[in-house]
Amino acid sequence: MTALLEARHVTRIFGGGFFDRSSTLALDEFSLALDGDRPSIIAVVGESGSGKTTLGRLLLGLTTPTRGQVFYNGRDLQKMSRAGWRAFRRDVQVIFQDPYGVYNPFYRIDHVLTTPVAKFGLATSRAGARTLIDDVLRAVGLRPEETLGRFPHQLSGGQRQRVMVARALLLRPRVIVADEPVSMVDASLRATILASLRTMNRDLGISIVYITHDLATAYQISDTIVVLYRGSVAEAGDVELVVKRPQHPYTQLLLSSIPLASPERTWMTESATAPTAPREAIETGCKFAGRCPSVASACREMPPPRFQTDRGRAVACYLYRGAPVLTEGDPWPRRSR
Amino acid sequence: MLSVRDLVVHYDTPLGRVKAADRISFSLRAGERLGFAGESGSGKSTMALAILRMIKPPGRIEAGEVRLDGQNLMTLNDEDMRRVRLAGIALIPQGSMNALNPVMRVKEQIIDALRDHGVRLSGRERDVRVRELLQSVGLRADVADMFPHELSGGMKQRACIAIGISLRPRVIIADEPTSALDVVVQKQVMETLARVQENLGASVILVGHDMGLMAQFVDRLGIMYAGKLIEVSPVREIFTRPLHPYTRMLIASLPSLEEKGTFRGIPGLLPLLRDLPPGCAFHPRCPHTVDRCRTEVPTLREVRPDGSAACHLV
Amino acid sequence: MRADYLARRFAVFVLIVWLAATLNFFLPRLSGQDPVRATLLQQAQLGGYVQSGLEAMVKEYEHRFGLDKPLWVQYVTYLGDVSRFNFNYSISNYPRTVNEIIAEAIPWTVGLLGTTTLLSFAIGTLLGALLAWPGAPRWMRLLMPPLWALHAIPFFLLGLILMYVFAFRVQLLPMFGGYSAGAFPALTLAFAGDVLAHAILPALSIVLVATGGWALGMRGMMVTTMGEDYVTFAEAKGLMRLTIFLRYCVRNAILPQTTALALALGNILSGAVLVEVIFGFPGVGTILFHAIRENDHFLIQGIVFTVIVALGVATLILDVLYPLLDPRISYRGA
Amino acid sequence: MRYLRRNPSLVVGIVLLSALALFVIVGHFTVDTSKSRPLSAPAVRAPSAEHPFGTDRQGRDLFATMVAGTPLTLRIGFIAGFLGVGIGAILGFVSAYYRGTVDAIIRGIVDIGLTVPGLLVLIIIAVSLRRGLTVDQMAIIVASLAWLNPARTIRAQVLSLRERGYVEVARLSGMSGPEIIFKELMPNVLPYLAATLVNSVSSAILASVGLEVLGLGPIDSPTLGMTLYWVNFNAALINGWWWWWAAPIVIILVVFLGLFFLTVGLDEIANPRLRRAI
Repeated sequence: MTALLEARHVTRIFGGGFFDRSSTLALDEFSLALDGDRPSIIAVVGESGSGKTTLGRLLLGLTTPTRGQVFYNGRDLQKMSRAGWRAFRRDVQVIFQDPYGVYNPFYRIDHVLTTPVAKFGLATSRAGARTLIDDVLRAVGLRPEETLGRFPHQLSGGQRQRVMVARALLLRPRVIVADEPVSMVDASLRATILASLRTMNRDLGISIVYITHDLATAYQISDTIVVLYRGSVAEAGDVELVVKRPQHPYTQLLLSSIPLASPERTWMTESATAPTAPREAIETGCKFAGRCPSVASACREMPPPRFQTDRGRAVACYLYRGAPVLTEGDPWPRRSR
Repeated sequence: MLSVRDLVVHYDTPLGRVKAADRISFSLRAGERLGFAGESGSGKSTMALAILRMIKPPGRIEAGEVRLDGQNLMTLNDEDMRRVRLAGIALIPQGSMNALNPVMRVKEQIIDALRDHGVRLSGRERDVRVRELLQSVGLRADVADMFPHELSGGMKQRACIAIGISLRPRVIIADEPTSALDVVVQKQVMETLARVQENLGASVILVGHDMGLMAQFVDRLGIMYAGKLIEVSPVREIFTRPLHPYTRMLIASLPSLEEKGTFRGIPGLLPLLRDLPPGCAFHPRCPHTVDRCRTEVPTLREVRPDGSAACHLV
Repeated sequence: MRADYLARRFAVFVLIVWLAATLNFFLPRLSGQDPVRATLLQQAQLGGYVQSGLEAMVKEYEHRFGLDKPLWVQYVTYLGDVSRFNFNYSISNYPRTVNEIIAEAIPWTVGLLGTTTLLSFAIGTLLGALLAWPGAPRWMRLLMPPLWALHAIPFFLLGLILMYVFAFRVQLLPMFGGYSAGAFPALTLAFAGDVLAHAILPALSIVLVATGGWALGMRGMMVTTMGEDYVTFAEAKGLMRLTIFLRYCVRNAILPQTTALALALGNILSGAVLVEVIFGFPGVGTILFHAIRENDHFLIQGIVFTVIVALGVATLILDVLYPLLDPRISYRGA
Repeated sequence: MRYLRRNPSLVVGIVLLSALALFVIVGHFTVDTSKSRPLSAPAVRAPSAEHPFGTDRQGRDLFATMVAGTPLTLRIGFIAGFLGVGIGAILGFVSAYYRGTVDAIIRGIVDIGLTVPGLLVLIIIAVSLRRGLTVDQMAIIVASLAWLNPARTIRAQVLSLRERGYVEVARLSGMSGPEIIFKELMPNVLPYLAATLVNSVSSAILASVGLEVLGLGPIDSPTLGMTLYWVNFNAALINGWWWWWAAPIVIILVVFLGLFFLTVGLDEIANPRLRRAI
């Protein structure tokens, strides 16, 4: 069964050109598979510089991998024909982070909706197009008469982001890559946008790759979660397992650092972990070794393989040496059957 | 320590007059951590800048009093106000801003603050002072000779904290100090701020939108909406028994790590500050609106010991 | 990282020099026939005032270039000559070589151009900074409109107007030349005074126009810099107005201003050539003017090459100095 | 129209240039431009009713010369300016949008080209092509270097726009490269394009007048630059024939001031620092 959208051993290095010797390893041997017939929401969580945005752009075909391939329905993006790309564009859509940058100030916001309709011939007539657009706007909780015909600077950040969700919905894609869709939106509107993502997945069977630094929203809407650290996967699996009983020291550090909006005061008591060492060059072995409280000698020599510690979870950490090792071919995260 | 009475700040823009802060009043006790939470456009940053009298045209401080240890800062001339800044009230800038001068070393940016406040130190004493300040915020001594672009986000913020406490201020205003910082670095920066506050015995005003951060850091919390202060209570009570409907819905809209599917958004849109709805600004989105809410602007009044709210139904 | 940055800037400089030489060699050949032969024939027909040395000159050039050799051989020999700064003989004043003539003119141009550019840059930048600073005196505002208008017109135009008003009408300053006709160039105070008097008008016509440009540029940069976060934080630190103005605003706004200086050198020089011609100032410009009139190819090529190389050196110096102003540059490369 | 009141420099620019246009048009009706050729009027006459701008040593009626010469100089400016911006914009767009080696090459040429003083290179070209230049040839020569600056400014502008989100949204909405350039980038670049165009026309005129003053222009045509050349050639200043150079100077002043204020006005439209929306 070929995956709908799959990244296999993808590595992406930026810089390193003739003049600029400093090269940054954005993504290191990363694999991920989206199962077409069981659409789910996969959250990719990581700090800034963890490579999560690069992954999103690779899945969208906006950047090409330095090594490894990205497959759509089993076909390598690099080798796809023009027609292949049109189908890919239609099936894999995006929601960007910055609601202020995605609108061309010269046009009214309708431009963002009418262009895909025209380019992909989604409607036969002008009236057909109009009803299509009205429906998707209502689906994201916006009243068409209040939204269409206005310029971007006349709408609030929350409204603009919802129009972007509507745009993605318009094309009836099979996958939506949402790169930090709500991080620039106010708390009160965040829930509505995430809820519409949830309904799109449940009712329309659209798989969603939810890229974020916010573990709380990831926990709320995703089924499986991948925790990225400096380009490599630290831990991945069912969101309940990973959030409720984190195993990788980095995931534990992330979860313990989140200030909870609750009366109990647990956050300030624990002592600060080792101060972050300045970003040394990527040494051999596990990338987290520099900051890991339970670092061992093995960690410094070889990067840890992926240990399958639960039915629906795997961890790249020597603490779980006993568990069976995931073989080469297995893309993360295998869903619990 | 610090009391603010009926502070009003307006911005005159080509699209009309914007009431960014409208009759804000509160008092800050010695050593207390007071938080102000609010979404974008709620006027929280404007209020913080107004306390330091740093509102630039087209903004203007219309009215209001800010008393530090009894002295009204609004009546001071520019020179005296300049001396109060950093010595009396220090500002920690937003995490996302590049608040450090890109072409000056960290050491020089600490020293020029000391010098302009009349602190005369010999070369050696100065270096000792800089090293102490950096160590007190968890930075290595060699950071002194580094330029801002050589520091990580977290280190830059800690350098700003070092500058902030260099004259042992009585009040520290932190305006979204950890915005755009990763959650792990955010925790270290906030712990530094807490430790430094305890050593100085200063009080802290924390302005921000991250309710979780407020819950874990501040003692008392004020909620702001559309330029007005609509609730002030001890932080534990805000999360257990919120008074104002907006506070209740805001807390309900926060994604929790405990159980799934419990969070839902607040319907409607944030009001535009230049044409606010009549009466209570929240009434178009409030589920319990009554006629009075549409006509009469509710005033902030004490509803329970140490807890006040601006709502007719409370 | 520093070495890498310097190496790249030097490579650019060498490229400029090579480009200048190539332009000089190929452009004249664009018109099909060899310019040297064409000029010599013209010279002969005209019975130019250099009657005697004509035959010797033809033999010398024939031998020098070996006109039958293929183009690239000529090109290589030409490059060889150029690298040794040898531009052989000037046609219009045969016994003297091009290098001699240029060497005489260079101090004048460097003197005029160097002083006026630095002067206008300093005054303009200072003025621009003060104009943007609210604390600056009120009357400064009145300076803006005239500076704006002056900046629009070319140097030589202002030169003509100044010459008419001060030299012709008021006869306050000498109108023409680098020094009085009778005076003999010597290192005496009197002669220096004479030179200065002659240089005032050309210098003024450059400075008045250029200063406006720098002031406008600096004011724009200051306005943007004053909106930066680090200036707001500097205010919150309770720094004195002067400290904020100098160490935070001007110190940062000066960076793009110096880059603009490096880019503007070319235009300033083009303008200055015309000013020299108008005032007959004995700099490189006037010599170029006469060389054009006399159709003296080698002198023209010599001057153009030297000027481009001189500008290349100036730009290189500015590029080398820039990292001292902006620490970020040397850190991560240009 | 209301907008113009808020943008004074644009108004000043337009007023100056339209005054100039008026002068040329009215001139064409009131004077026989053939009198701009030498020996068509008594030499060296001060301005009088018959010769409003006086005459020069070669017997040209200066009023006719100005009326005939101004459009020629403007013609050179516009041809070179438009050519320069045309080529420059294309190169700017291509190198900024498609990046890669193309960008590196174009950027290299532009950076080096700008450090070289344009006038000198033009001199070399002009000297080599000395056989009877026409006005249009002059324009081509000036245009050969006029594209450098527009290429740099347009490239910088497109580079900053290219990173904006809406370019990627457009690509993901199925738009092709050229379509994105015309539909998404072009509208936002137009104000800059206009300002750069006026600027390059102005520098083209400066370059052409400069060449003509040095005697490298079309010898027999009555352009403003050539008039200045003869002024200098005949040392009109010393001989006190003030009217000979007053006319060209005033007109050139009006041309440059007009174009300058037009550029500033267009700049204002391109990045309205003033328009602040809360």
